[in-house]
Amino acid sequence: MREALLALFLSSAEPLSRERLAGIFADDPEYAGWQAALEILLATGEGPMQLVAVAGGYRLQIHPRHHALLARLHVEAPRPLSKAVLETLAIIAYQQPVTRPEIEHWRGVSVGASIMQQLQELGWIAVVGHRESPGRPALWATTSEFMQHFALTSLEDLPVAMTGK
Amino acid sequence: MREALLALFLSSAEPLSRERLAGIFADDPEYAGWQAALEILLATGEGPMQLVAVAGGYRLQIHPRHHALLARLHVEAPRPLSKAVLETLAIIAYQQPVTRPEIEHWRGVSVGASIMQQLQELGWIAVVGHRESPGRPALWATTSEFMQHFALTSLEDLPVAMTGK
Amino acid sequence: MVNAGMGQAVQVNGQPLDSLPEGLFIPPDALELLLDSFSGPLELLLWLIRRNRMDIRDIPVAEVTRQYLQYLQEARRRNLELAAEYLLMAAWLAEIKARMLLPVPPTRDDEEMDPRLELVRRLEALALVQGQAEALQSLPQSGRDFWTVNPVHYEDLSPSPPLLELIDIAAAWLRIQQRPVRRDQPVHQLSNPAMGLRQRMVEVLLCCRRDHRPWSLLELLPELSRQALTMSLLAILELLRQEALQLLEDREDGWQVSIAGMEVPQRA
Repeated sequence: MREALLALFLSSAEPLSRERLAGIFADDPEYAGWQAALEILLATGEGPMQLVAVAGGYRLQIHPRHHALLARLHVEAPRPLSKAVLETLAIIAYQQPVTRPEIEHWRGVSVGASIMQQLQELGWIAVVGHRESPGRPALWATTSEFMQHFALTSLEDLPVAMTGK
Repeated sequence: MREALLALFLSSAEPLSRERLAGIFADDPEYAGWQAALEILLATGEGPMQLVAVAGGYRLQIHPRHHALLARLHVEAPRPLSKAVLETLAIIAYQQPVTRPEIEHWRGVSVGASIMQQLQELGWIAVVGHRESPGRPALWATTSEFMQHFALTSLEDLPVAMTGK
Repeated sequence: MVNAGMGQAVQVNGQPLDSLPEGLFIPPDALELLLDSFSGPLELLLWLIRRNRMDIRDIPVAEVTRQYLQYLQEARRRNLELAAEYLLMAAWLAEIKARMLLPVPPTRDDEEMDPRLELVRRLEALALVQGQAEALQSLPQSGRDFWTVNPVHYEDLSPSPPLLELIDIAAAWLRIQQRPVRRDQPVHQLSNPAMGLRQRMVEVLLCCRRDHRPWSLLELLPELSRQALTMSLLAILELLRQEALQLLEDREDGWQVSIAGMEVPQRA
């Protein structure tokens, strides 16, 4: 049972929610007890892996005790985000859903198309609708990939910003 | 040691070669014995995973014994065939052995390669011969998988489609 | 305006901007760097306010405007390109300054009439965004601070069969037959439309396909009922007519056929 559960998590590119798992195991008697196996996996992990709650589901991560070794494999760290990109992402993450004119108002400067494009290519933002105002501007929000990248369980986990400098 | 090796394979998007592993473990005494661990992993796998040799090194894959379960996660729910595919299948079923130009004649439109491919991927049609006419067109017929899927013992069991003439 | 005497004493590279001395002092190459690092006039203004340790809610507009304009003048003196937004901000600051000199009309809510209010709102919003950006930056990131399990490969899973019933195929065939058909291409119509004949035709083809050699007629005729024999014979004749089978030679021991489109080894 534990192996079957692991096989699902190992093969999945997306976090799997309890609802999704329930749909897969359905009422198949062969997989009764999957919930108990999930609890054990969450509590103890498996070998070098730990199961972590992220973006409304669970996904496998490598246990931090192996990080020094992994750094030798993944020598190319992701490029740091520019200040403009980071601020735009922050506005979308904390104020979502938000239109581009609103983002520009928050930052006090225009937001170049390349900034939005970069965030879209990362898969971190997407259009989720339109505001019913003149021009019907697109409403931007963060995606599940954004939460996965920053290991957030939900948007409520976004850290509180300190401003009173 | 086995865990460290697994951690590397689990976090890597590409296969890892022995040379690459040797570069990572270097002569670090902490990881002496990685080669023996690799042999064991190759021989016995780990939980639901097996380590297989592919171009460029080794990579993990899920043991086929879990495929039925993985299909529930990864394979799309059954959908109806498109009209074009259904018509093509009907012509092959009732007119076999039949060439593609003849199918096109019956349908009155050309039959895209993707239609034939879709039916072939289902395992429902196959080439059974050729006509000795210009271009030597392939003759298509339904397969025994098709018969099995619809529980037919012979083509005579196909429902009679009366034109009512 | 610019204290050129101290210019050599200050290193620009590697120095955080906040370490610049109090008051307006711009070392030779610093201004360009400075303007580059600001995303716009609002940010330059916020930086000036923080550097002067002013209260964002009670901005001494005259002093901030003076410093802000000095930066702009210095930039212009060095022929640096400034976005129009910087000049708009200058105009806004001048307007606020002018309105603050006017006597305040009597109202119930003084704060409502403070000409600085909108500017304060904008600055506070920017300060919040900067804080949020920093907070995001502090989060652990995948591939930098932690690693996820890359999806493990699995071999092709067979696709689930489409939702389809036999009757759908029959219905489709019926529809096709009822359509007006173009007659400009040959279609091999059987005189006898029975599916049994088609079944046998496919079987004969598959049989010939198994082994790349000429087949004698007898080999292809099952020793079954007369009806089956008739059907097989008809199937072979039909396949010959449709040129799906080739008649190789008419010998004493009977016909030999082979599947069309396939090279048959010559017999010595």
